[in-house]
Amino acid sequence: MAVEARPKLDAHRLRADFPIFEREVNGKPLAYLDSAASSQKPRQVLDAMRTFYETSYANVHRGVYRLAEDATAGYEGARAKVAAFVNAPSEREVIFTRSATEGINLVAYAWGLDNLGPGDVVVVTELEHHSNFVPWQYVAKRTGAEFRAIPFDDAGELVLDALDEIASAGNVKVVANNLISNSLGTVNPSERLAAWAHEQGAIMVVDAAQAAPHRALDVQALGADFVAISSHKMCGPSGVGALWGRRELLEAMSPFNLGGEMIRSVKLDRTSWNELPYKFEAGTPAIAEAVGFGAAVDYLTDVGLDAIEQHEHELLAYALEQLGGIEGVICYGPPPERRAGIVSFNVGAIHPHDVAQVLDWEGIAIRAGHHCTQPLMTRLGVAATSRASFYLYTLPDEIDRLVAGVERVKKVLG
Amino acid sequence: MAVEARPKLDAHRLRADFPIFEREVNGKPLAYLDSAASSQKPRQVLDAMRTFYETSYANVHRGVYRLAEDATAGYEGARAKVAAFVNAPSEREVIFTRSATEGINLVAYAWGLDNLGPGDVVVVTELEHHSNFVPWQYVAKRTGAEFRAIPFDDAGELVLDALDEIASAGNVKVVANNLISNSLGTVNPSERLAAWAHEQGAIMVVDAAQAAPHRALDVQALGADFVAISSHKMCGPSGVGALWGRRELLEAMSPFNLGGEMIRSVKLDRTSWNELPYKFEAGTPAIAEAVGFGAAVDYLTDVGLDAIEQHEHELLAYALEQLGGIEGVICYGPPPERRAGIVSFNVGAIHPHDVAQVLDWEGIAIRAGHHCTQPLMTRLGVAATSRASFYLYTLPDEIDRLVAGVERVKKVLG
Amino acid sequence: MSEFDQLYREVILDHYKNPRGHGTMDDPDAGAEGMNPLCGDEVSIYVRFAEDQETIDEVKFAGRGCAISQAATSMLTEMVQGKRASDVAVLDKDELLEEIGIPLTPIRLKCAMLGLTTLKVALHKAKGTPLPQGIAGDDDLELK
Amino acid sequence: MSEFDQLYREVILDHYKNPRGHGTMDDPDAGAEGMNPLCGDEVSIYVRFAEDQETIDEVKFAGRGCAISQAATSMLTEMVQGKRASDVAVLDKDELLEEIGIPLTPIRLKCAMLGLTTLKVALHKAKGTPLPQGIAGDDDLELK
Ligand SMILES: Cc1ncc(COP(=O)(O)O)c(C=O)c1O
Ligand SMILES: Cc1ncc(COP(=O)(O)O)c(C=O)c1O
Repeated sequence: MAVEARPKLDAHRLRADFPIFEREVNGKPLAYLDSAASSQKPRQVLDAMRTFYETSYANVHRGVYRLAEDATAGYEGARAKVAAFVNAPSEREVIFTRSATEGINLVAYAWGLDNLGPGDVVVVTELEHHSNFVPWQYVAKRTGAEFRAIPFDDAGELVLDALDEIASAGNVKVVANNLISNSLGTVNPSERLAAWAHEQGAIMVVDAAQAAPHRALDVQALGADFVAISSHKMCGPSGVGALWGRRELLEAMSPFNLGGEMIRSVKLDRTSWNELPYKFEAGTPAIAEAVGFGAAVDYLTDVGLDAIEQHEHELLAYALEQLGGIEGVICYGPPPERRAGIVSFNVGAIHPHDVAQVLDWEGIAIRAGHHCTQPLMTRLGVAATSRASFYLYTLPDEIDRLVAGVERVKKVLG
Repeated sequence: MAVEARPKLDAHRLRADFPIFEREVNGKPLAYLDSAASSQKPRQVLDAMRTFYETSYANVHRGVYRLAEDATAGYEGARAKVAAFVNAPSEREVIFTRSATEGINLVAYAWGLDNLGPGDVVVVTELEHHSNFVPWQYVAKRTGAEFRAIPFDDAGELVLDALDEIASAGNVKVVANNLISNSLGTVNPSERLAAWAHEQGAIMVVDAAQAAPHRALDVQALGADFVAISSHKMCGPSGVGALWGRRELLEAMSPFNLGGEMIRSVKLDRTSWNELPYKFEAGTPAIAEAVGFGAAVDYLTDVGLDAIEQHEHELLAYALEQLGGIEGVICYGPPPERRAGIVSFNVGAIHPHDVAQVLDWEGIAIRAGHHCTQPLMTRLGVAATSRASFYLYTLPDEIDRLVAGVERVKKVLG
Repeated sequence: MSEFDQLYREVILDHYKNPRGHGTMDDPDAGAEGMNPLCGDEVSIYVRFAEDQETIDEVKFAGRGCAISQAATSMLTEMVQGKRASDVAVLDKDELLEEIGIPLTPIRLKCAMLGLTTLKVALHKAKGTPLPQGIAGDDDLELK
Repeated sequence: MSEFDQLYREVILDHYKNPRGHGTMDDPDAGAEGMNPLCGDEVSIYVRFAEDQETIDEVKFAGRGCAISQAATSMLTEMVQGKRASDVAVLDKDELLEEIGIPLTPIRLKCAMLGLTTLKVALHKAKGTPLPQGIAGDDDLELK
């Protein structure tokens, strides 16, 4: 009996879906190695939005007329798709946001302001993106709670031994962690942290912005209380993201933004909130963007999340091997087995800006900077790194070009 | 010497820019009379976004590579367009938000939480949209400030005599008002309220969501401190809006959402904010949507705001005359001279849902409900109204169809 | 009759114009107020149980609404009379929809369901049973 | 030399590899720290005035940065030496750009301007004059 092989992803074929790759940069084909910052968009997603605007656009939820019904069906259909994509128990628990950042802020404000105070401890990690770090730092400051960060080791992996000491600092009320680090690619033990958080009586907030695009995500298996994701990193449009939250928590929470749509009744002296998820969607939402997000989720599901993960894993292993072989290049982060398709590196003492600049001459787009993870950079002892990141449209050939580009960087600036 | 006639707007010609009008509803041409809820989008805007996604998409601000420079130029170029559109003194004072609603929430949270307390008075009006009502009610409640509403008279116009009594209730700290009422079309004396607010030492927050699409807006002439607008109501995409604020206030305020982009430096124990406007734009913004917003502003400027205002004024006067002539129809709101292109009405005791439903059979899209203005409805003594609203693509013929439709409503349900 | 006029077919208009069970009730055994946040319509429901404190003896409703919501609530009052409270509290909405017998879009569905949802809230409150998911109840957060 | 290599032309690389004015200063008459929020680069600027407390006698800088920012700051230290503090505090950025002499995209412009902006903050702080618009200064809100 033959074992069925995991269906492989054909990146060459998928690239044809992405109009951006018809563009050249400096006379060279575009090698887009910055998908961790944002992904490119397939025609399928762009078409879905365009068609929606051209045939079904109206404001949602309140209109009785046909066009409004169509628009509402498009918007709510997208919610159902996103809910299924993350395996949410109910669509009502999926809130459309602008971004993963806004999803986390929603929790920090609406849950945090009412539930934190002196004696409480808010726990993040040293490898969080600023978006899952600063909101907690801020709300801790506003409420008088302690703010603590779980450290990571030289391989870029969290040191869970630190948990006991942190728990001794007070009542742990929130634990916030990104499932995958956008700087190092580390796949974090968020599931274990969720279990620990619950032992402490804390809520667990998972930033899955960097995970959702690249591997199957199951919010129930994760055991988290809130999970934030972002459309623009997963082949969808900018301007929309989603927050999943446990129903009991969402129902007990104050709202975040206030305004139209999120109310049930408004009087001069008394206002009550709408049911979930509308309670958290004040004002006109990102309607067409949600529809595009739904189309992106369809696209990723069609390609297959497991195939995407496998493809990126191969690229990552190859990139680590190739870049690691260049003299003077140092790569940060864990071994390929516990890592997503992201490589942060430095080329000797050459500043990442200069690395990225020279690579751009070759049509290679990588990111240079702190990647919105300054505490992580501080811990690494650098101001910035160069970062190459991969997606379903990335080709091994582009890694070869990256390697050749780094050699040129050394020639120009070494 | 001939006086030059105001250039008239050719709605028939402009309609050709809007693909949605190729659609039929129930076998009838679409008469879209719900632009106050959201406007339709011209090809020019849809094309601008599509081209951006296909040739210039990347995350903004931090990338050194060419594509990121292009994306940043597109995004910041849109900011410059919006700034010029509202006559902001500086682009740095223009913050991209999701919507007008979010812009107001930004002020309510970031300014309100730090600057309001017991003894202070927050003043709104009874004809505000929930989006400029509930955030203030909420922040007043959180901070212990008084919450007061300026009443309006039977013509739907604010009663400014009430100001003295309101001022006697404490220290007036915020005055919030929509420049144009989305329910009644009332053009409010926001300029006078701004002057009064400043006499009291209060800030003036103007919700211009319903004004910006329909007439020239000058935030400096208005004398306000904050002005919120929304792209989706002005031919632009959903998912993006803008808040203009005075530099000194914005600089002195706490941030709202926290995360990437809005920081200057993040350390475990100390975080500082980025310069304006980035301090208020946490996370990945609505990039392509901002570009589309910029294209919408170009489109409106090309058509001419004065021509739009004039066109809608003619439609309004005609609609009031025609609807007012139907037995049993009651129209709410001020006379045409002090009013934008919005008509709220009721047909005897027939529920607006039923009115809108029957009109939909005729391909006519109007809104039925409380229009996110429940306090206003309470004052009118109704739960809901039917509302027809006009835009640059509205034809007089559509008003004739509306009138014939209302006659049919009476036949079916009278 | 066009496919549209179906929506307002004779029986709907009859219930709309002559609603059964319209009115209020003093000292009801169960009661609740409901609101459709989309249009601001409000409905109050009053229930009287039979002596067994379980059989629904009478349902009355007051409030304003569109033809669909008024007719649906009117039909509902007839439909549940003599039924057991615990059955009605979990009544499948399709049963009411069948009675109404016209195709409804999701938004008009909210109109049609306002009475039923409010009745369920009233019964759950009276019996002390938890509200099923998707019913906001009337005990949301209040500002003051 | 390709159009790209221009960016790293000889004089830039020379200033980058052998920065003038690199180092720190004890008891400077003016000083400030600057940061480029886009990449986390930091620079510290130190200024010594001549006896008239107005003429810039010496400028030193420390910190990390890319070739463009290091070279630009190095050039700046030479450029402003002997100039009046009040003139440098309002120096048009184009003067420095001319000195640098290479085309810069908006993002690299931020790199090139980091030293100048920080120097201006130092001078304004020393003289007690308000920061011009568009300079965030180093006195933003702090959490703790
Ligand atoms: C007067 C007024 N204010 C605020 C809003 C809310 O704006 P947005 O749709 O951008 O949330 C609207 C429209 O919905 C409005 O008409
Ligand atoms: C791990 C992680 N968290 C949060 C964010 C922020 O998400 P968004 O871009 O949706 O604001 C990002 C990306 O920028 C990220 O990589």
